[in-house]
Amino acid sequence: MSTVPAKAPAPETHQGGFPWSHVAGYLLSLVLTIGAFALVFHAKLSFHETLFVILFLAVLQILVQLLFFMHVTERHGPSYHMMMFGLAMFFVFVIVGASIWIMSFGSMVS
Amino acid sequence: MKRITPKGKLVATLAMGVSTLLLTSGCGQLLVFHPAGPVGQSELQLIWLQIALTAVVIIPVLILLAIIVIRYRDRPGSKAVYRPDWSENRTLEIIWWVIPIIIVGILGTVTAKKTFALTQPPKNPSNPTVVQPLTIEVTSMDWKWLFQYPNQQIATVNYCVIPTNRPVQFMLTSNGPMNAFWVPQLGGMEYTMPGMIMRLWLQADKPGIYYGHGGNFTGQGFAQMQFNVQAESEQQFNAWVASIANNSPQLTQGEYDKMAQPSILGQMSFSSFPPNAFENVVMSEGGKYMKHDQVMMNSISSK
Amino acid sequence: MSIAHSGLQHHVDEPLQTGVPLEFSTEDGATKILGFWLFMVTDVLLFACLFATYVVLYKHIGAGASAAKLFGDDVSGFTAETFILLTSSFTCGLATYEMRHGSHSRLKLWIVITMLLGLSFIGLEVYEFSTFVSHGDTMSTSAFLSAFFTLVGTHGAHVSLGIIWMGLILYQISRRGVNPVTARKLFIVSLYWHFLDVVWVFIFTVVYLTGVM
Amino acid sequence: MPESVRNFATHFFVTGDPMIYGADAAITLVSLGIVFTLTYFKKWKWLWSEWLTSVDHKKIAIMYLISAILMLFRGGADALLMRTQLAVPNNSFLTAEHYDQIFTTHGTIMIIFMAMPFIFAMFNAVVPLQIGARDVAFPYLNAVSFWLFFFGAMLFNLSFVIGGSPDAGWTSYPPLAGLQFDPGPGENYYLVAVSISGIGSIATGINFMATILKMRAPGMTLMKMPLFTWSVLASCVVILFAFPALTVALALLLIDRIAGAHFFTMLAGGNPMQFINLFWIWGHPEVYIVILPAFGIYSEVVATFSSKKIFGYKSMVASLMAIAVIGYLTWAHHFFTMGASAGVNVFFSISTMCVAIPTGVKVFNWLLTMFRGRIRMTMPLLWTLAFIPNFAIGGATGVWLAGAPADYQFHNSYFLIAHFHQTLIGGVVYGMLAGMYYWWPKMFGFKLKDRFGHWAFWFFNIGFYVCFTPQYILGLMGMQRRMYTYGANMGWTSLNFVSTVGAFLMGIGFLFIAAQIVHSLFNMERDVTGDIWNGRTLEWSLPSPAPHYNFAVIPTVSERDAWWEMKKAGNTSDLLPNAKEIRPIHMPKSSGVPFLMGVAFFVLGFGVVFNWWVIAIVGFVGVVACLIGRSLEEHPDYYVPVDEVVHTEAALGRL
Repeated sequence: MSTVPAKAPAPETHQGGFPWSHVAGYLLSLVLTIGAFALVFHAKLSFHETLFVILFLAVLQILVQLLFFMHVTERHGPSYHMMMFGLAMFFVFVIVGASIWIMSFGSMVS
Repeated sequence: MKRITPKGKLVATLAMGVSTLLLTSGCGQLLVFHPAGPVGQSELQLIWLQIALTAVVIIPVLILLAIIVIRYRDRPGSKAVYRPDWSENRTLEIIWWVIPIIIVGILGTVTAKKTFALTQPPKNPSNPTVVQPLTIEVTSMDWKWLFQYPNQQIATVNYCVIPTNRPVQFMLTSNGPMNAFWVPQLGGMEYTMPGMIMRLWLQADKPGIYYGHGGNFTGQGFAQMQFNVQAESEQQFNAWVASIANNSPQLTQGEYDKMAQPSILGQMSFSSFPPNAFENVVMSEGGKYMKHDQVMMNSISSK
Repeated sequence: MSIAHSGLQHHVDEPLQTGVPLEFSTEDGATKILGFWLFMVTDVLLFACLFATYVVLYKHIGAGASAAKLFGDDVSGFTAETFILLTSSFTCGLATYEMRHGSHSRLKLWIVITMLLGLSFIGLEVYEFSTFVSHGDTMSTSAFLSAFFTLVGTHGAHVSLGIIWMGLILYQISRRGVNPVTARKLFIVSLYWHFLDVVWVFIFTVVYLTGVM
Repeated sequence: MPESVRNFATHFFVTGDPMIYGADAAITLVSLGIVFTLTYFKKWKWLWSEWLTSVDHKKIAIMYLISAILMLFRGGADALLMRTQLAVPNNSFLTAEHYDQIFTTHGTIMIIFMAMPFIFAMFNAVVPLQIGARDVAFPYLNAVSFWLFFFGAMLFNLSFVIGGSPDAGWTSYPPLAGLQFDPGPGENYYLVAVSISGIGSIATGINFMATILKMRAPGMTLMKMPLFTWSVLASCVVILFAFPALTVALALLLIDRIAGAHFFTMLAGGNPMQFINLFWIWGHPEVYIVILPAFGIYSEVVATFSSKKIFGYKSMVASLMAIAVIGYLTWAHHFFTMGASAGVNVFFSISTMCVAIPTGVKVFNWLLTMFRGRIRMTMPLLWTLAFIPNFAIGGATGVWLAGAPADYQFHNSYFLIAHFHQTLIGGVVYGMLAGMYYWWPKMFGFKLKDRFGHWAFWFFNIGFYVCFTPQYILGLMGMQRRMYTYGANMGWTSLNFVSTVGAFLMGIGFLFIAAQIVHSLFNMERDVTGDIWNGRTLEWSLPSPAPHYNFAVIPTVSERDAWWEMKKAGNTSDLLPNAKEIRPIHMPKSSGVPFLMGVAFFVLGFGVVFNWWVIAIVGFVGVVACLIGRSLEEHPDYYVPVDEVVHTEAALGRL
């Protein structure tokens, strides 16, 4: 049994204090969200450009949640959960991407 | 029938089976290995290549298995070498990582070429003159096949006639559950799907009657979804078209709707079909949203 | 000894690991947290399939409203939902923070606030759905609406479950205090909550924003 | 009123077919028999406290195994009925309707309710013992998984006598499986039952992945894990990523059917092809989910009975993981003929062929493991040896099918049928049988006698080739799958008849396996060594069967093939517990909740099948109550006192 100690992000005994990283995460998520809204309602990019950028902002939001709220870097032994989550992201990309590709039925028969 | 017990049925079946075996002689033909046109021919070439390349691996495996099992079997006084800790050999491992990679590489390349080629009308080296392809619209229904000839304005059920040496463009759709259109001697299958037009290029090089059947299960009448593709010379084909156009009844909208209901029918011919019957099926409901490529839509609307 | 409640252990006398958050202090707690991450992986894939279906079908509007029409008329609803859920993710994070830093009364307060925010999110969503339905845009109107209601509804069902679950944990923390078991439970439900926030970010991006674009 | 009652009853109960009445009678008799026996021998309490409430992975394994064998029987009986119908042309043994139901239940049962529980039986029986753990990571969840599977299977089988079986094929493609063409409750049974057991499968995947990652004995690094455990890990990876797609596909079709949505209908913009896409996102990886553990079993068996280290361990591990990931990227090869672009077909053709590379490597490594070994011809090895030619041929035909243009000719024909039976029977069933023979002594404490085993092996194996070789040829002759009959003029008669004979030979083989189990049960010779095969891995260091806590003291591992190395070094006594080292052992308590939760899911599912919402809500409330009850449980575990451990170990002669 692996007993590598978990990385402790915060000292256990510390009382009170201010949750700086949580506040930072919250502010970041607000900024990213407002950014996406602003892009859609006020910017003059094309449909695909906008789509690309707001999807990118959404991916950043994942990182914000993972890093600031979900303590993804905390681990107890090897970080299997990060590997599996990474693989999951890859398969999400495959499922959505390939479904669009397949279901577009560009049969190209001439 | 209802009185017979399952056991009785079983005995009767077995008895019937044995007697039928004795009475019937010979085997069916390996249709896939006897293609009658360039498409089936091209697919068969790939199959032969696959057989050859996989045999390169399979046969040594089987021989090795036999030799190893016989030689290293544990029997008293066996003189065969015993090396319980021998478990690594880089050279050997590299060899059998690399051989399959090479085989897959070759097969993958050929597959890719053929897959793209099959989306084009068959090219016939023996008949290089450009021939106008024939278009046939095929609708699978519960449980029959409707063939419409948009340029000839005739329709048939459960059989169709095509001219030899001329590429035929089958445009496939379904008015009911999805099926698949398969004429093994002419070439591989393609699904017929509601709301979609699928296109399949086939061509017959010699006259004959070719067996066709639905390829995807559609319910209780599925086993009866057989049809024939009859290949004839150009003149005979034209004569046939003329005779159908002159002698056969019309297919009215009412009869079409009746036909779309589940039933099993024999072969039928019609001198007309309801205008836009095929297009209406394709574009009804879900079909509106599917991507139908422009060439195809033009060919439909240009009639 | 609190470890007595912590599920399957290899060694009874295994000491609580110090220098790590309470929820990680037993092997069992750490294993359950990993197990929950694995569950979230399957949930990610589940939502991926729903998203794939939505993307394939979202233009298939039949006789019903299009996405632009449906969401474009009133953007305040989903905008409010988005900010409420983002905020609840933050307050839920604060609950974990307080759990780790010792103020249990504030921990409970943040959980209650998170639940209230969750409830208001659900309330808005129910209102939104009922508005659509009252205009005749139901699940059986078109493939697009089927996909929309299923995708967003599945998320809503997750959030509702999360609220009930959080209530259960709150009850347990009130009764038993914070120990390795309740700490682990709170940590897991907070993971779940943040995860739902992530899913929502994609829903408002792919469904709502793309719809009104 | 009586008229309406009769009307209801004839629709509710399946009527009109003598075979169904026979089944009704048989089910009633068997149930009465079971109730009578349990009452007569006063075994109800034993059944409840020892089995139904057990969270012990070893008992769950046995329950999975029994279920799998029963379902193999049911699915096999379906197969024989089909083959009987097809033995001669224009046969009227079965009607089209009945035939359609039978091939649908055959496929569903074999994949979902036979192969899955069989691999889970092996997971449960072996993995914790092999990695030196006291149980799985989440024993309670493990019991929940089992009961979800079990009641899912019950619900599915119930369709045979109540309401009617599903009849749209195990792939259940809409629009055929939609309300428009299939209004009966049969299809709902399929959707609900498979979903319920699918939830159980996801939970098992999570459970074993956490077990393997977190609960290995000290010193057992990943690269020292036995290959079976590796294969389970690979299989769990695929379960985690694939099963959610099935859940979604089935749920959406169910929503179409019961809530009038339009995902896959032809109306209002629905797209049936998206179901096919989603279904195979699960469906193809599913094949790897069941075959990977079989690969693991072959690796264990080959090494043990060659008395030799597995050849190329690292390659074996790499190929397992490669298959798990590449296998996920191949699903579209199930619908090359659906009109996706040529680019899609080429991509999925090549990715499919790529799976053959790591698979081929594994075959060579198994051969080389036997090379320079001492091969003992035991039952597990016999099935393994029979697997190799089977899989070589099945793999080759798989490569043929992978080439899109060739697939246009093979697709949906009997060639395809022969191919996937060759891999699923020759790969999975042979593997599970090998595993069953191999670990039977560990699970039950006695060995299966060879007496009927060899008969079983030869009947099954010869029957296999007699049955399926003709089907390859029939496919090339143009015979389609799922045809309930064919004409005498097709020239398919003799081959079909031969195929039917082969199917019955396999049936006889199965009966011999049953006879072998019964015979061994009544002529039991207890295994007192615990290491009956001269094994290599940690499970063989324990008594057979292992005490409920598995290891009195958790072993420390320093080598691959830990037990073999210890035997070689002569320090096996290190693994025997020392009375002073024994501590109270922390174990989960038995619980009736998983069973009740299964019952609640069954009630919920039954209500949904018939759209009887009151019943469904009752079931749903039951499920929620079980979940809440578990969450509030304060002491789900207990300690086995030192005295009891010492006593048990002493009785086993290990102190």
